[in-house]
Amino acid sequence: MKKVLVILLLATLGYYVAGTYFDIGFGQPHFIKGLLPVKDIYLAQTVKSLKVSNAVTSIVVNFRGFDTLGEVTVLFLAVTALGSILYKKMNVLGERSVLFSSSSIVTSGSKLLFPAIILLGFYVFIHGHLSPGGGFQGGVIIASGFLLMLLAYENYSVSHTALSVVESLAGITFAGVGLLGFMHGGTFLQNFLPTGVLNHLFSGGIIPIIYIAVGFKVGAELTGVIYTVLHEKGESNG
Amino acid sequence: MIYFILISVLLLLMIAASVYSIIQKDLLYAVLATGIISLILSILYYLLQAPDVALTEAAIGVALTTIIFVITIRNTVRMEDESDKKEKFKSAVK
Amino acid sequence: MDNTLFGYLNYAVYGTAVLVILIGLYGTMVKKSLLKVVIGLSVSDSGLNLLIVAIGYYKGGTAPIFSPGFLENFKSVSKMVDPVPQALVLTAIVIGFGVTAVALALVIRLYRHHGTLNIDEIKNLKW
Amino acid sequence: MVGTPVLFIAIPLLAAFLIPLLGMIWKELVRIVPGLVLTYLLILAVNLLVHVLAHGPVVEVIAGWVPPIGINLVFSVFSGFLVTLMIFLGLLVWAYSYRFKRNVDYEPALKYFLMLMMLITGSVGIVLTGDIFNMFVFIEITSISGYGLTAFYKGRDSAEASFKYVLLGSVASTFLLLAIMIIYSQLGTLNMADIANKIHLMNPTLKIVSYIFFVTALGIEAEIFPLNGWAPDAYAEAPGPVGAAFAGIVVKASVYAIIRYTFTIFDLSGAFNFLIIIGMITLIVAETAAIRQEKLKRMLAYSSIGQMGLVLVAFGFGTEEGVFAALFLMLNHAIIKSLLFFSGSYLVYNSKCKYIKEVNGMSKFLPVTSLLFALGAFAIVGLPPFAGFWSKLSVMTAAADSNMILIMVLVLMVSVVELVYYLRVVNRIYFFKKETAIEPKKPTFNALVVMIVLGVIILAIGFYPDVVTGVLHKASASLMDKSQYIHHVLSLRQ
Repeated sequence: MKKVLVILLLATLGYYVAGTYFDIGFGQPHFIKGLLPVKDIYLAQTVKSLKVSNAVTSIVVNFRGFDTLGEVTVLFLAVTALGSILYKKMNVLGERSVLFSSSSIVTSGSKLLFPAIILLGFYVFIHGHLSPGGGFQGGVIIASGFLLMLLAYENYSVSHTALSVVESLAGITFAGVGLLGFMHGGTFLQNFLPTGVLNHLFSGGIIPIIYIAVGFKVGAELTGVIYTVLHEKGESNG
Repeated sequence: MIYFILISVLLLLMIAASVYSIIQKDLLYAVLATGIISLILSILYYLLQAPDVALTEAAIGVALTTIIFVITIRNTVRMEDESDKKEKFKSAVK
Repeated sequence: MDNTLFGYLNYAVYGTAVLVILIGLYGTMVKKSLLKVVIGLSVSDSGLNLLIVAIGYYKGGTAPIFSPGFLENFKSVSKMVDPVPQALVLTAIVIGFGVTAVALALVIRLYRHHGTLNIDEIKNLKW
Repeated sequence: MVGTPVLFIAIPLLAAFLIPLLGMIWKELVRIVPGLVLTYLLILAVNLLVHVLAHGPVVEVIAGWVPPIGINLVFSVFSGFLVTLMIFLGLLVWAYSYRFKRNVDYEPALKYFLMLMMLITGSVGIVLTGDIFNMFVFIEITSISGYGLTAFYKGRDSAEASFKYVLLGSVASTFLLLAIMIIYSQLGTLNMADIANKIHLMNPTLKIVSYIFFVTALGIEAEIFPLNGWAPDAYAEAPGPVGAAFAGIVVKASVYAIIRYTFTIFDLSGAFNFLIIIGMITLIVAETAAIRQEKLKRMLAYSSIGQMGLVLVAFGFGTEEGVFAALFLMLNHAIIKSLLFFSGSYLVYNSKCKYIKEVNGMSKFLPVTSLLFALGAFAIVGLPPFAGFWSKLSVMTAAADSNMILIMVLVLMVSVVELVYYLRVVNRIYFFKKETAIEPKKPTFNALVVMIVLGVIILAIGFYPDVVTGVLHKASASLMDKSQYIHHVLSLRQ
């Protein structure tokens, strides 16, 4: 009975959502004629005044940088809430759950791969304004490097204090750069550095600085998430 | 043409994986199916000219989300109906 | 690629995305296991993200990246796909991960208290 | 310069990132810094409000890009009034929990105050922002802090309440993103003023679908029936001050969002009647549910949901008097419901299950708290001469002006129902005998001061409603003037 109701509800929902999006059309220009969509301004200004090659980066970090500040805050809060929900003290960890016992091939292989993954992560977020990728992607790659180590070595540990220091410093860098822009140019997150030459590593003004801070922050936060969950042993029912 | 077939096949696979992840009683396989959804999505994003999103989805969806699901399953139960609680998981991964 | 095939893709891409959202929501609303509920949420998130990225796509568009050779041919800016939905999806993916992590932590804690994930045995979650 | 709206977001975020570091230096800073930040923001908010009352709205652009390119924050009289109210309540919640959580360890205290501060910041962001996607981000900030705070206590019920909240919250964000993308795909912009300027070009079907999605998504946060399943559990299981923060801050922000979409962004004529209908249903269902509750906090939660329904009805009149009445209700509800949550959580502090019958004879043990609870109960029902009377009266006059006699009758009936269930509790406090001997928890000094401040405000508004009505009239005028909002945002030049 309940299933039928749910299916009916979802079918109605699906009818309207699908109908709406079929109207919008895939791959066709869908903006109402005569309007200037903001994406045209974004694409033009990305090259002209920001000197950034990757338009997604310029939107994420500059045009809509405020969203990104909110987004790293969401991750920061997720880590905080996670710790609060599992009520762990940071330095007194529970027993570590072991997903599988790894063979020596896995352990030595991970040891070899780990520096390469970390290096890739750094590369991705340092070149965020030039090529696909950026702070989020780089941070996630770094976190997956730590994940590999945590899975391969039963007693591999990350200092929780270090994680929270990195996280806080990166967050302060982001908000602080924003406030510097506020003091310098009158608006929050405004660019106050020379933008340089397009397609050079040192270009884009404050965009690479912010994206590097985001990279560190996301990397530390996601590592923290995995680390907290991994140290949660569910055996005891109490 | 090849682009068209590729997208169609990926979309079909995605639907199949999502149905599988909902009906599968073994939660571990269901979670792996969500990982496969993310993998397909990441290829689709690439085909839809969104390399940034593809990178993010590949790392977050395929690696991190899947692993925290697996850890949660390891800490709770593996089967949806919970008749035999942990035994199967241990025997399967070892 | 000819236009009829592309017109078909309109229905295929959006239809799949909406279907995946609905399948995920169905799992969330019907399934008895708390983990299945969270899996459903994660599946519907995937569908939603595909939907958003698909809106930004233009037929024959290129990725919104100005590689060095691209600049001479400035007219091709109009051939780029829309970067805005991509930027929004980046945000949505990361937020979705945060929410999933919180939900899973709650699942672990509920299991700690009840020793089961069955929604029928957890009194307040029945509906 | 009196300060700019962006500081309301930037300063708390900077403080939130700093607090874990400061805690390593001196643990007490974890408790003190949020209070300092909130005090500073309150001063800023009052200053800005005074400035805005004299000179018109302040529009702040971010990253140097004028709307519609960049994100902007709008501090009008309407949003400024709500922001000031929220920050004031947030400061009171902080002061109330400062000593209340003293026996809690360092780590939980750090997390509690961080999440509380971000709950307030997120809500302030929802009210200030002028961009629909940015609003989504702030809603997520608010919700994630809400999930964490709901599950703060270690019992099993809190985890269940929080899980419910997570589920509905995720569905809400799905709907919100769907609606945002419909708007973006048609108009190519995400800025509220720009959308409001161009919305008449949109296909009516798409407009209605996206409006429904927005209201569904925000209705989950604003506790509109039938989407309010999370609210009673979350209120009942979260720590007492957090219940007050939900009722006074988070819900206000979500209602603001619904109102902004209805009044400014969309130009749907049927939307106002829609608001009246959902508001009415919410009001009736919640008040009838409240009368059946056995737990004190659940009763307060349902009463809060009912009040939100009434607020929506008042907004739904669509007239300036209606908006004025709704704003007055929101102000009173925020203050009175906080007082009820604060004093109520001491009245049932000792019992495990927080049943209403536990308050029997508490007036002997906690005279001041009981008196304040009774004051709050009378005020929220709308008895003269307390604050609630004037807001109910203004709803009545607004309804009469719009020729909605049926609504007047219903509101009166609902007031009777409210009177019944609140008097039941007050009666138990004063005229029943305690069966078992107890050692009641005395309110801490901070909590007592906070409750007395709230009580004084209720009496002050009750006897001199003019102190607030001036601001409220200007705030409602600023909400009704849609073209002025659009003009102020879009007239900025690079």
